[in-house]
Parts: sequence; structure tokens; C-alpha cells
Amino acid sequence: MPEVKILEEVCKGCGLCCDNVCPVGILRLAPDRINSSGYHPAEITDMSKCIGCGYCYMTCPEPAIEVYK
Amino acid sequence: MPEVKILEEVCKGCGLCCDNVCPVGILRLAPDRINSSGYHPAEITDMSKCIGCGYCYMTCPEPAIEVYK
Amino acid sequence: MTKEFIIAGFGGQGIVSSGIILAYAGLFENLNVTFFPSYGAEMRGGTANCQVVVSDEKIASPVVVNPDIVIIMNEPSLLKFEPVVKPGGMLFFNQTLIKSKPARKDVEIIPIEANKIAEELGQGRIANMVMLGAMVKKTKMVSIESMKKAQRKRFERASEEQLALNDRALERGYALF
Amino acid sequence: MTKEFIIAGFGGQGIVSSGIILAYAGLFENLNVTFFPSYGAEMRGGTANCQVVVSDEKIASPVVVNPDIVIIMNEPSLLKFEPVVKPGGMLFFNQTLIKSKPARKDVEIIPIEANKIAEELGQGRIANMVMLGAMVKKTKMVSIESMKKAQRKRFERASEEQLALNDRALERGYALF
Amino acid sequence: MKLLFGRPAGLTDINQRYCPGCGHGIVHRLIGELLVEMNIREKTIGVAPVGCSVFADEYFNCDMIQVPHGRAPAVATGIKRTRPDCMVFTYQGDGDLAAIGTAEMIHVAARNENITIIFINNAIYGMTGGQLAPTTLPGMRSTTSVKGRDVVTQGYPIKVCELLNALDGPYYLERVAVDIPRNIIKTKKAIKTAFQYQLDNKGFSLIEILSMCPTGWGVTPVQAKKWIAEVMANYYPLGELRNRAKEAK
Amino acid sequence: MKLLFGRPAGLTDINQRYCPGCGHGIVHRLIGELLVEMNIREKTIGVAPVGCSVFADEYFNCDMIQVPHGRAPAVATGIKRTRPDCMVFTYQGDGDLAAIGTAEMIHVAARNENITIIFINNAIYGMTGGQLAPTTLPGMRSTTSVKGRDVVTQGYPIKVCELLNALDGPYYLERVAVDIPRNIIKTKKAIKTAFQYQLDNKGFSLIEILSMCPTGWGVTPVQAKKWIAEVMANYYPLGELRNRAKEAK
Amino acid sequence: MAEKELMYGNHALVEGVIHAGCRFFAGYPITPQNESPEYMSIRMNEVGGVFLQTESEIAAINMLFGAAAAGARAMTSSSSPGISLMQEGLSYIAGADVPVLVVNIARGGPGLGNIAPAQSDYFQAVKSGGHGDYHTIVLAPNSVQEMFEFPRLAFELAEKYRNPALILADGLLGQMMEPVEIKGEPIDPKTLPEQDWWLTGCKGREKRVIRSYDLRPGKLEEWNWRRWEKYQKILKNEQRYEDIKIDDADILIVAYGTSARVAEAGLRIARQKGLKVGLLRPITLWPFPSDILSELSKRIEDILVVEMSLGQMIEDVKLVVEGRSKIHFIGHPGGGLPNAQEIYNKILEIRSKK
Amino acid sequence: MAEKELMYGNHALVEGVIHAGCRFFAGYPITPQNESPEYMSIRMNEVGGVFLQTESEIAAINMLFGAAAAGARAMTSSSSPGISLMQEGLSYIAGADVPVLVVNIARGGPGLGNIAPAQSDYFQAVKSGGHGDYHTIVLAPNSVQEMFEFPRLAFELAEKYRNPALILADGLLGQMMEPVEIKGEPIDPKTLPEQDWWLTGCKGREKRVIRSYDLRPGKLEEWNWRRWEKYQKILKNEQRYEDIKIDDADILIVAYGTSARVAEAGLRIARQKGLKVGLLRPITLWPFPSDILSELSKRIEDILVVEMSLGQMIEDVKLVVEGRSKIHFIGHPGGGLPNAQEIYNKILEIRSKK
Ligand SMILES: Cc1ncc(C[n+]2csc(CCOP(=O)(O)OP(=O)(O)O)c2C)c(N)n1
Ligand SMILES: Cc1ncc(C[n+]2csc(CCOP(=O)(O)OP(=O)(O)O)c2C)c(N)n1
Ligand code: SF4
Ligand code: SF4
Ligand code: SF4
Ligand code: SF4
Ligand code: SF4
Ligand code: SF4
Ligand SMILES: [Mg+2]
Ligand SMILES: [Mg+2]
Repeated sequence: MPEVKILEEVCKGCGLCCDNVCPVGILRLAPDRINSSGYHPAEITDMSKCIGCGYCYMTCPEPAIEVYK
Repeated sequence: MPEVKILEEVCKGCGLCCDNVCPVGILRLAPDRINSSGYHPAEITDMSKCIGCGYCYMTCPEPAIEVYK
Repeated sequence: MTKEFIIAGFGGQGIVSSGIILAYAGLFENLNVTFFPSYGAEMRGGTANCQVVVSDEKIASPVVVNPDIVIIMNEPSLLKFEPVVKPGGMLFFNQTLIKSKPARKDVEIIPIEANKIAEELGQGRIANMVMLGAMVKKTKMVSIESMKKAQRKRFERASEEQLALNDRALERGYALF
Repeated sequence: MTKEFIIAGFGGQGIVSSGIILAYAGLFENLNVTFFPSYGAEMRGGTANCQVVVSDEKIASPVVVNPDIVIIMNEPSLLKFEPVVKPGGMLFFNQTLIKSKPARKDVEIIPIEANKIAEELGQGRIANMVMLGAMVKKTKMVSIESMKKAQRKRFERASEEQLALNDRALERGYALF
Repeated sequence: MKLLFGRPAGLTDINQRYCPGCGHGIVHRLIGELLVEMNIREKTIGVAPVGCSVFADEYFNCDMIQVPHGRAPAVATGIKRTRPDCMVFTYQGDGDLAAIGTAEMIHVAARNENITIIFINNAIYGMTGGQLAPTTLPGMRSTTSVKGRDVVTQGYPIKVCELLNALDGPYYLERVAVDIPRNIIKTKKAIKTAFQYQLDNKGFSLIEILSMCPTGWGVTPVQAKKWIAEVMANYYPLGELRNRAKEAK
Repeated sequence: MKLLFGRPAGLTDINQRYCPGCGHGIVHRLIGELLVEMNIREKTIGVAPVGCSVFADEYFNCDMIQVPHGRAPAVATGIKRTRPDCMVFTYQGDGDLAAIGTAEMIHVAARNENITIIFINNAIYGMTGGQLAPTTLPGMRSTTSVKGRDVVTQGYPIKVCELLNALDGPYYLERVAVDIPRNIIKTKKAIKTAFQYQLDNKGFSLIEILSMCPTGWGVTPVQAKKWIAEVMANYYPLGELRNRAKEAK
Repeated sequence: MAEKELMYGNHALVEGVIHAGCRFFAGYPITPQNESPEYMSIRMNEVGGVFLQTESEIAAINMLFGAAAAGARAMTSSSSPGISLMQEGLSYIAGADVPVLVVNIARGGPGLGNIAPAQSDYFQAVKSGGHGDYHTIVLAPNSVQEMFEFPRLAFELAEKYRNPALILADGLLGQMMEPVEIKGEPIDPKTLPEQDWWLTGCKGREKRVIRSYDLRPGKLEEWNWRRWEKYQKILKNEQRYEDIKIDDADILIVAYGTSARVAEAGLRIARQKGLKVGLLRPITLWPFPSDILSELSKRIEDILVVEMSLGQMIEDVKLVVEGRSKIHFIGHPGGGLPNAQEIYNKILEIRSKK
Repeated sequence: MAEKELMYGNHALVEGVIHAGCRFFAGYPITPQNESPEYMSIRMNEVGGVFLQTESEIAAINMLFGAAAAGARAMTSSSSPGISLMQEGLSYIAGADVPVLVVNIARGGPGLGNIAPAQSDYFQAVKSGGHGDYHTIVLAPNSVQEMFEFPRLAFELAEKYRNPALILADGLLGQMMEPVEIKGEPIDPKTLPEQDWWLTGCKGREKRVIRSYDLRPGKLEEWNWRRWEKYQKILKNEQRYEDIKIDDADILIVAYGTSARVAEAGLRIARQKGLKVGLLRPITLWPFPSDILSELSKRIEDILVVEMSLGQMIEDVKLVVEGRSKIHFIGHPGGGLPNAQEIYNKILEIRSKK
């Protein structure tokens, strides 16, 4: 089962990965957290749905996303 | 009757006016004369043939040719 | 009397505006003022800070190295500016966002729940106004009225609604002590 | 002993080559030499001249203001350089092309039918060689042999025919006096 | 668990100073991946411009040089002629490449110099605060065209690929975008193709990449990426403009 | 007797310093004629470049300025924006316009600046002694390509009209030649058209003129003029490349 | 007294330029002066002037050449690397005796350097970074008020002498805010009298030519000597400076621009401690205020030069002082700033060695 | 003694460059140095080097930046206006501590000026015409022999200190011919040892970066101070000059390059008349030979500076002399040349006032 890791301190909360990128729609910006740079980092809502396609990684400018399998 | 005047001191003897320009072929570089800049100036061999078309003037870079009528 | 300020925080926290409002307030009270923004070495993101000098004399240097008063809006700025405050000076800090505790004993430490109060007023991004309100109360550099006038000058094209909200935030800060 | 030369004329008259040949001839006789071409202010057409210094000492300035010897190939150059020749100097001029007469009394005036002689030899453009030949005879600065060697150096890629013709022109000039 | 996707070894582990949602980061990552995948990291010399990507010399994990604004193609020429066996690329913004660097761009292309230009077209001067770029669209706002680009006084945008396509020199010219995964994949392929042509001594390539500048455009990253598809790519059509390899066939 | 053809009042009576058979003189005369015929001499400001025509400021009988190598389009822009009612033209060689001045050329065209460029393409750096120009033909000899232009190391020539035609900006682009009377007449017509468009506020025109440089080419004037027809005009085809006035119809 | 406005230095500059009747701006973005062209784009639009964002600084300086030749008060603004690119153009403009205004909001160098305030372009400004013998009139403001006022002065001097003028400031002066008083009547450019060298089209007169060459033998040399005479006139008549507490000073600080601000702060500390410190602030860097400094150096033993550089103006100080005074130095290159305490400490050190 | 060849200065320069192991030339034509690139195009072809005729001087200097960063001995040649265009690039190169060689065959200025020999780019060369605090090592040949020899010296100094070097000559030195002796073994560039800063591809090592900025607070200032230390070292170790008859001189001429040649001719006239005139010819213009001049100025009352400019090096002379000697001047701007008689006359005049 694939696993996606968001590097919260690297994430700049741009939201690109959260907008129509993930085929199973499990990414969003954490509404309740900010990192030490002041950004709301992305988070996975339901890891079990992930298919490991890597699209989230691919859209991330930092990159703040790692995909494992 | 048209008349063509070559300003001999202005002419640089390039020969452009003498090469296939004059429809009646009356221009040539004076073989025997040089002006004070060291050039053989153009000259008219038979003024009576001139039709005053101005082609010689038109090709002359200086311009060292005047056409009168 | 000359007072030197540094205001510091993240890019989006209204740091530059705070400095300009303070400078305007000084100007309105016929004081001499200078304002100098510093974007740090990094051009994008990261911290921002500005330096303000308010004085009843002609101001020589606009460069503030050891401020009398600092207003600190985020964690990294605390690290950077706590050490340089003048002994006997004041350190205002945004307690909502800053987890660390300032350790200096020779300066007055004033924690303020700026973001919390701002959220209560309905808008997180006016936390800077809360800080400014608190600061003028404590320092008595300029009047709260001048600050209100100054923020209206700064945000000329803002809605009356927003301007009123800013006033309220200033007042809430002012009322803290 | 140091001798300063100016050689002047039209662009196409081999002015620069003359100067270089003279410089080479000096070099071949273990003299010090400098050569400096000057194209005048006008970049295209007009007159050209060059300055040559030949000396048995180290040469300080390559700039010739008042030459000991001038070689003048056309009318405009006569106007320009006649006045600056050093008193007691020599003025060689190409009588074929120059109608005016030099007027200086304090310099030796040497008219040479350079173009005429050159044409006789079959090539107008070696008039400069005729001048050079005459000049070395008169000045004894360098030997005619060095001049011949020098012109062969200068025109390395020329045909043997041309080189022989150049030699003859040098000799004809040399034989004038 | 195996890492499928993650920061490539072609990038250093310094966190980049770009704004949130900036397209530069995506392109950096693609290049970083290719440096590894094509096994060229140890023979690559990159040229960083002046622009938001001025610090690219810190980010790419290969030999790098940071150079005067607009002059990257000239510097790259000097490097390539000195080390023909190295892979040499420049990384340039629209102001850098198509304003101050116009002459260097045209002539490196006319020379068919065997280098690769990665050209980030974000239609704005990002670094200096969002001024009009040579690629700013007609009517588009910037800090020096607050009412929108007025083509009468400020002229028309320059379509870099089309312009270079009028030269005999270039070997390969393609315009791509980094707005959505599909285009990002195409972008990577284009860069890879360009690098490969360079390795094969084919000559000059330029990959023009439409790229988000949320800060300069004054929009959110998500709005920015949408604007690329909806507006920008209409003005600057995506696709291959020149590929001599295909012509040859 | 009436003077039918003779030195036009648009030229001063200074004798020009060009080499025998140089095309510059012909183009000067055409412009000199038009200044009078179009009655614009008293409202014209000309911009002389650096190149053999550097002294054009002495030759044209109108207000003139002599400017840094390649920058005539920028200077002309400054003049035109200051005096929009004046007729402003630049007179530039291929080195001036298409090498050092590439950026200014591209951008004045992209801006559709309401000026006229008279571009003398003689495929060589005349003034400095016959070095390779950006327009020197492949295989053509110059003092810095003694074995002929090698496109591999020295790149491909730049076709200026074609290049500018890839921009949206320009209003009128035409290539002509001054080798034979027929072409000289066409050249005059093209320049006249360009000047007229400027007077009508249409915007940017460039007239590229294939022009003899016997000295730089190392041939006689007559050989030079023949070479234009036989070789040069094949590489740089004559004709109108852009005319927005006709498109509009 | 008119009401004061709080303004950025870069904005005050723009207001000053427009107040001075300038309606032609051409420039290329560069930090730390971007606020100028941005604001200028708006203001020129309002006043019907020309705003041109150019393809480069080279294009900008040459557009100025054209605009000024055609009779416009024309200006550009840039920062160090951009100013370097203008050197050829400036040399032409100086060589053609055309008045233009160039503003350098200098930053840390060399090369890309950084965007911090710096004074390391002094040599370039006063010794002519371009080729040939020429000088630019150089003004150094040290407040936002002067950022507003100096454009007018610069244009007036430039036109009086037909010579390019430069305002040399730095990122701090450009980006700081201070209250500004808008003094004097704004100039309507239409009221500026036509000059006999403007290119306007030769209607009803002989053609005019603007150029920087003279082919006739010896003429270019003569022209240069005439320009030298002009320079002598400027050197004699246009030295400007501010002096602070120099009358009883036994230590003199020489500093300009931002350094002078900081130096004054240092001076105040010293004076509080009873030290007799004075400050000479050159306002014109070229012509350098040699006359006053020469006088002072006959009397004052110690001179402290403060610069945000490795030491450039110090050479001009030395040239004037000719060994009469001891010269001390505080320098901060690469965008470093001096501070008041440091200056005071240096004064103490000088004092202690007396 | 090897056989001597009669050579143009511009050709000798090319031979010297190739002899020095340089295999990278990039440049743009400009009179009076066109003979260099023309000849270089042939010679580089023969020795398998790179010859690039660039689109501009800006491209040329930046190609040098790249080539030198990649480990090439790289050079360009130009003349005054072209050198002005290189100032930004030079500042970057100096700021990145990269050794390159730039040759300026200077001509009359400012602006277009003329193509006559001139020395009016002295300030630009020695005071850094570009932005920021930096210095270029400047060598001034005065014979065709030195045109051949100085490229090698320039590369050696440039590489020793990782600093750009400039050869400042003029149209006369470029276009005159003199006999040249080819001295020393030619350098095979392959034998030059790889430096630890060259960009070569990071095979088997950490990546390398060449840049002229440092973002970390205060670091750019530090870097500048380190460069200052380098400059101090150069100032101390690399002053070069030629002296002629200075031992008993009571009038000293200071002149470089072409002026020094003419000055020597003037000196000879003066010596023939029994006047004790000496000549100090700076060979390095930066570092200026201050030590010897300082010594001499303690003893010699009158110093005559001769320059083909309105007076630029004279400032460096004054800075050294600090008022100890009286300074006289002969200057010829705009492509004018001094002559021996004029110098002798001036010496007489100085003499008569003693
Ligand atoms: C000679 C010079 N001129 C101007 C600048 C200022 N400058 C820095 S980046 C830049 C433009 C950046 O725009 P772009 O190339 O589009 O890159 P982006 O930031 O958009 O990625 C400018 C004008 C400079 N550093 N040097
Ligand atoms: C900055 C600068 N670089 C180089 C030169 C030298 N230069 C003068 S004219 C010229 C080229 C002339 O060629 P072109 O523009 O084709 O004009 P042509 O002489 O052929 O008419 C060059 C390189 C210069 N004057 N200024
Ligand atoms: S790997 Fe694919 S499925 Fe998994 S979170 Fe990322 S985009 Fe969604
Ligand atoms: S794309 Fe990257 S930076 Fe943006 S929100 Fe997602 S993880 Fe964060
Ligand atoms: S006017 Fe015509 S016919 Fe008469 S000479 Fe000239 S070309 Fe010949
Ligand atoms: S075209 Fe003119 S210059 Fe040439 S030969 Fe004829 S008249 Fe003389
Ligand atoms: S300004 Fe634009 S290009 Fe620059 S980092 Fe921010 S988003 Fe990216
Ligand atoms: S060199 Fe060529 S372009 Fe220049 S004047 Fe001579 S022929 Fe004309
Ligand atoms: Mg951009
Ligand atoms: Mg040409």
C-alpha cells in the first residue's frame, strides 16, 4: 500500500497538490495547523485511498511530498 | 537636348554608371585623366546620344552626375 | 526624546504597514519620524522587519541597531531581535503565535494574545493593530487618536468597515493595560 | 644617429608598404626601427601616411613630427608635409603626379619622375619602389641590398616576377643619382 | 517501504526561496530528476541568471555559475567552448532572456550553440516586484502597467519560440507548461529531449515553459495555474515549433 | 537649361567619405531626395549609427544626431516620444543593427515605435575593415573568416526582415537593393512608403537594403553590384515581408 | 510651512522629478529602486509625460540621449549593475554635452552583490566609469526631503553647463520614509525656453547636429580642452556641502549620504561626552567641496572618513588634504552599514592618540 | 639572441597571448585594435583554440567569464567604447574572483571620439569603472616587445590572485611596428594545473559554484574585506616600473605607455643640454608604483606628469606625493599626442622657476 509523506516544514501551503490533482481527492490544506514559516501545510485525509500515482509529488514546487510503496 | 555633366572632382571613378546602366552606352571612365584624389573620372563619349533618362545619376553614389535638359 | 522601534514578523503580518502607521502617527503629532523597511537577505518569504525612529529632534540616523522598543510577531523574529533590545527597553510579542518565552531580565516583556484577540474581532490579519494599540498605551509615544488617523491614512482605499475594524483592534490593544 | 621619415600619398600608392620595407631594411642592418601608420581622420579614401624611425640607439618616440626625410607621392601630401621637414632635411617628391613645386630653401628638394619610371618598367604602382631606391641612394641610411631583401619579406606571397620587378624599380631609383 | 517519488539527488537539500506555488520549483525538480536519470549530474554545468531563480546555483546539485542579468547564453557559450564534453544549460526568466538578454538569446540561437536554454515564461518580472515583462500579455496588469499593458505605448509581447523559429540556427524549440500533471510530464520530456540533443552534439535547444507566478500576478497559486490553461496558453500556444531531428527524417 | 537630376537639397554639399562604388552613397541620395520631395526636411531628425555611415550626420541636410554603436533605435525612441510631430529615422548597418544592436532592434519593432529604420545590409563590417557581420553569407570570406564563414563555429546569418516578421509589432518590412536602376527606384519607393506610414502614425517600418561594399568584399564596384543580383539576393530575397496597410484592406 | 507628507525616498524622487518639469522617464527595473519606476509609471500617466520601461539600461540611457537632444528634461533611475551598463552611453552624452539626469540608488557590490545600501559606486560616479575625459555632476542627498529637492537642482546644473548629472543615493535613502515638504512652484515644462542646440527639425534655420566626435585634426583635443574649462567653472562655482559643528571641531568627520546620517548620530554621542567633533557632508561629490575641506585641514589635525565602501571618497579627501591632517577611516563594503556607536568609538580612539 | 621579427603591436599581442597558453578569445571588432581579432582568428585556428567574434562586447566579456570559470585562459581585446560596455561584466568577474585578461587599445574620447591613441581611460581602468569595490590589475606596455610579453605576465598575475587583469595600451602601440624577440618557451595550456574552483562537472567531488553574491547577513561585507586583503598583497608585491636616469635627477617625469616613449625623447634632449631629468614609467598602473615614487618625491622637488588625457594618473601621483613635490602637467586629451620638444620646453620652464 502506497504511503504519502508531507514534509510539513518544507510545505508552503500553496495548495497546488490539493486542487484537482489527486485522482482520489485525498489532499487538502490542514485548516488548523501552521508551520514555523506561517503556512498551513498540506495533509492527507485518507491515506488508504492513495494509489501511489505521484501526481501530488509532481505538482509540488518544493518538493514537500514523498511517495513510498 | 539633354546634357549630362560629370563633376570630375567629386567622381570616384567607381564605374557603376558605366556598366550596363546608360541605355545608349555613352559612359566610360576616362582612361587618360585622374582627378586630384587619384581617380579616373567618368566621362561621356557622345553627348548627342543622351536621352536624359537619369539612370547614370541614379546609380552614382556621390552623386557626381548632373543631368540637364 | 528619541525612541527607536523595530517591528518584525512574517511577510503577511502587516509589518511594513505597522511601521508606516507608527511613523504617520508621529508625524501627526509634529514629531520627526523615519521609517525603513528591511526585507532581509532573502527576497521571497522569510521574515520582514522595519525600523522606525520617532523623535522631537531632527533625526540623524534612521538605522536602528539597538531598539528601545520591539514588536515581535513570530517565532524567528524573537530569536533575532530579543538580544538587541536596549537594556530598559520594551519587548512586545505576539503570544498567540510564539511558543518560546523571552528570557531577557533587563527589558520589560509584554506578551499579547494578538492573533487570538484579532480572531475574536473577526479577522486574524489585524493582529498587528492589536499590538500597536497595546504599544502606544504602554509607551505613550503618541496618542491612540493619532494611530487611528494614521491607519486611515495608510489604508486610504480600504472600506469604512475595515477601517472601523482596525480602530477597534487598536482600541482592544490599548485597553489591555 | 637617428633618422625620422614620413612617407605620404594616396591610399593605393603603397605608402604603408614603403614604410614597412624601410623598417625591415633597417632591422636587417641591425638598426633599431619603428613604423607607425596614420590613416588620417578620414577612414575611407583621402591620404595615408606613415612614420618611420631608424636609429642605432634605442628609439624613444616613434612619433615623427619634424621628419628628417619625407617621401611625398601626391599633391595634398606636399601641402601637408613640406612645411614640417627639418631644416637641412630632404624632400623627395613624385614629380609625375605633383604639379606644384616645393618652395622650401632650407631643405634639399629631390624631384623624381616616379610614376613615369614605374610605367616605363611596366607597372605604375611600383612608383613607391622607385622613390625608395632614390631615397636610399641619397640618404645612405641602409643599403640597396637590404631594401631588396626587405621588399621580399614584405611581399612574401608575391610572384617571383613581381619581386624581380620591384627590385628593378628600386635599382632604377637608386641609379638616378 | 521504497521511496517512489521524492526530492531528487539532482537538487541540493536547501529549501528554495520561491513563493508558495511558484512554477520555478516544479521546473527545478524536473531538471534535478533528469540530472540523475540521465546520469549527467557529474558532467553538467548550469548557468543561473538574475531573476527569482538567481539562487538556482544553490539549488541544483551540479557545478553552477551565477551570471549578469541576461548574459547567461554568452557565459554558457564560453563554458561550452571550453568544455565541449560537459552538458551546459542556462535557466532564465522572461525579463532575463527576452528583455535585457535579447541579443545574447538571438545570437546563441543563430550560432546553433550546443547548449540548452530552460526559459521560464511567467509573463512578469517576478524578482523585482511584478513589473511588465516582454511577455506580459496585452491588457495584463503589472506594477508598471497598472491599467494593463497598453500595446500602443508599451508594445507587443515577444513570443520567444516563434521569434527564434525565424532563425536558421536552432535545432529544437518547444513550448510547454507546468500547470497540471500532464503538462508537467510533457515538460520533463521536452527538457530531456533537449539535453539528449546536446549530448548528441545536435546544437541549440530552447524549452519555453509557461510557469505560475502567483505573487507577480496577484492571485493564489491555484488561480495562477488555471490562468495558464485558460489565458496564457492561448496566447502562447503549447507545442513543438522546431525539431530538426524530425525534419531530417 | 534646367537641372533634371542633381545633388538634392536634402544632402549637404560635403563630399562623402565612402569608398568608390559604395552603396551608402546611393541610399543617402535617395533619402536626400525624399526629404525634399516629401517636404519633410524641416521636420526630420535623423540618427546616425557607428559604421561607415557614422558621418551621415554631416551628409543629411536635416537635424541629426550621432549615437553609440547599435543604439540608434533607442535614441530614436527618445526623440520620437519627445517630438511626435517630427519624422525620425535611423540609418544603420548590419553590424550596428543586427549584432550589437539586436536588443534595441527587436524591441523597437515589438513596440511598433513610430519610426523608420533604414538598414544597410552589406553583409560585412565595412568601417572596421571587413570582418564577419551577422549577415555575412555562409562560406563568404571576411577578415575574421578568412576561409569563409563556417556556420558550425560562427553560426548562421540573421535574416533581419524575416526575424522581425515573427513579431506582432512591425507595420511595414521590405527588402530592396541598390544594385541596378530598377531596384534603386524600388528602394526609393519603399523608403517613401515607410516615411509616409510614419507621417500617418502607423508605426514601425524597416527597409532592408542590400548594398555594395566593394572594399569589404575585396572586389570592384561593378563586381560588387553583380554579386548582389547573383548571390546575395538569392540568400536574402527581395520583396515586401509585412505591410499592415495591405493586410487591413 | 506647507503640510508634510510621509514619503518613500524613491517616491519623493519621482515627485521631485515631476516637480522639476521632467516629462520623460526611461528605465529598467532593479532593486532597490523599483518603487521609482513603478510610481513613475502612474505619475507620468497623470501628468501626460512619457514613461518607458525599456528592454535594458543601455536602451534607457540612449533613450535619454535622444529625448534630451530633442529638448526634453529626461531622466532614468537604476542601481549599481544597471548604472555600469550605462557607462558607454554616459560617455557619449558627456561627449556631446547633453544634459540628462541619471539616478543611482546604489547597492552592495561588486557583481550581483546584494540589495543592501552601499556607497561603493563613488569612483564610478566621480571619476567617470566610462571612457574618455569627462565628468558628471554628482549630487548626494541624505534625506527623503533632498531626494525630492535634488532632481530640480540636478536639472538646473545639468542644463546650465550642458552636462549630465547624477544623483548618487543608496537603497536606504530610496526605501526609507520621511516627511517631505513640497517646496516651490512646480515647473511647467512648456515654459522652459528652447535651446539653440535642441533637435526640433530645422524649420527656418540651419540644420543642427549633436555628436561626440570631430574629425578635423586636433579639433577633438580642442573640444576636450573647452570642456575642461567648463569643468573648471563647475569646480569653482558649484561646490556644495553641509557643515555641522565645524567651528570648534578638532576632529572632523567627512561623510556623505547615508553615512553622513549615521555619522551625525555618532557626532551627537561624542558631543554629549564633550568631544569637539564636526561633520562635513559633501552634497556635490563632483565637484568635491575641496575649498572648505582645504581650509579645515589647515586647522584640524584628525579627519575621519566614513564610507559604505572599502574607501573611495577618501582619495578625494586625501587629494585635498595633501598630508596636512591625519586621515582615519571607517568603511563598510558589500552593503554593510556603519553605526553611531562604532563612529563614537573610533573618535575615542583618535582622541586617545592625540 | 633570437632573431627579431618586425611586428604590429596588435599582432605581437596575439602572439603573446598564444605564447602564454591562452586558447580562448572572444571579442567584437573596433578600431584601433581590429588587427588583433583578425590575426587571432587565423592563429587560433592554427593552434586549435577558440576564436569567437561575438555579437557585442557585453557578450564577449561574459563569454570570458564562462570560459575562465571553466578553466580556460581567456582574453578579449577592445577599445574604449567597447571597454565601457564591459564594466558590468568586469564587476561580476572581479566579484567572483575569476582571472581573465582584457586588453584596451584605447582611443580618443569621450563618446565616439576618434581612433587616435589616447590615455583617457586611466580612471576607468584603475578606479574600477564598474560598480562596487574592486580593482583590476592593470599593465601598461610601451613597446611592441611588451605587447608580446605582457599577456603572459597578466595571466600569471591574474591567476596568482584570482583577479581580472587589464592591459591598457593605445592605438599607437597597437598599430605601430617594432622588432620583437620571442622570448621564453610557449606554454602548452594542457600543462596548466587544474584549479580547485574550476567548473568541470562535479565528477567524484562536491559541486562547485562561482558567484558574486552571498546572501548570508554580513557575509558579503566579509568577502569584500577578504578581497581588500588580497588587494593589499598585490599593492605590496606587484608594483612594477621602469626608471631612467633617476639617480641624479632633480626633475622627474612620470609617464606611462606611449607618453613615456615621447617623454624619454624629451628627456634625451634635456640631458643633452645637461639638464638632470629622470623618468619614472609605471608599468603596473594598478598597483601604482607608489613606493618608489614616494621615495623619489622626498628628494625631487619637481615632478612633471605627462599624459594623453586631461590628467588622470596625475591624481595617483598626487596621492603618493602628498604635497612634497611640485607637480607639473602636460596633457593631451581627445587623441592628441605630446611631443619631445614640448616636453623639453616644459622642463626648461620648470627649471627657470627653480
Ligand atoms: C543589469 C541589471 N538590471 C536589472 C536587474 C534587476 N533585475 C533582477 S531580476 C530582474 C527581472 C526578473 O524577471 P525575469 O527574468 O522574468 O525572472 P523572474 O523573476 O520572473 O523569474 C531584474 C530586472 C539586475 N539585477 N541587473
Ligand atoms: C561599442 C563599439 N563597439 C565597436 C565599435 C567599432 N565599430 C565601428 S563600426 C562597426 C561595424 C560596422 O559595420 P556595419 O554596422 O555593418 O556598418 P558598415 O560599416 O558595414 O556600413 C564596429 C564594430 C564601436 N565604434 N563601438
Ligand atoms: S500519490 Fe496520487 S493518489 Fe496518492 S495522494 Fe498523491 S496524488 Fe493522491
Ligand atoms: S504542493 Fe507542496 S507546497 Fe504546495 S501545498 Fe502541496 S505539499 Fe505544500
Ligand atoms: S541620362 Fe541616361 S542616356 Fe544620358 S548619359 Fe545618363 S544614363 Fe545615359
Ligand atoms: S557612378 Fe559616379 S562616382 Fe562612379 S564613376 Fe560614375 S560618376 Fe563617377
Ligand atoms: S515572484 Fe513569482 S516567480 Fe518569483 S518566486 Fe514568487 S511566484 Fe515565483
Ligand atoms: S568599407 Fe564598404 S561600406 Fe564602408 S565605405 Fe567602403 S565600400 Fe562603403
Ligand atoms: Mg519572469
Ligand atoms: Mg555592414
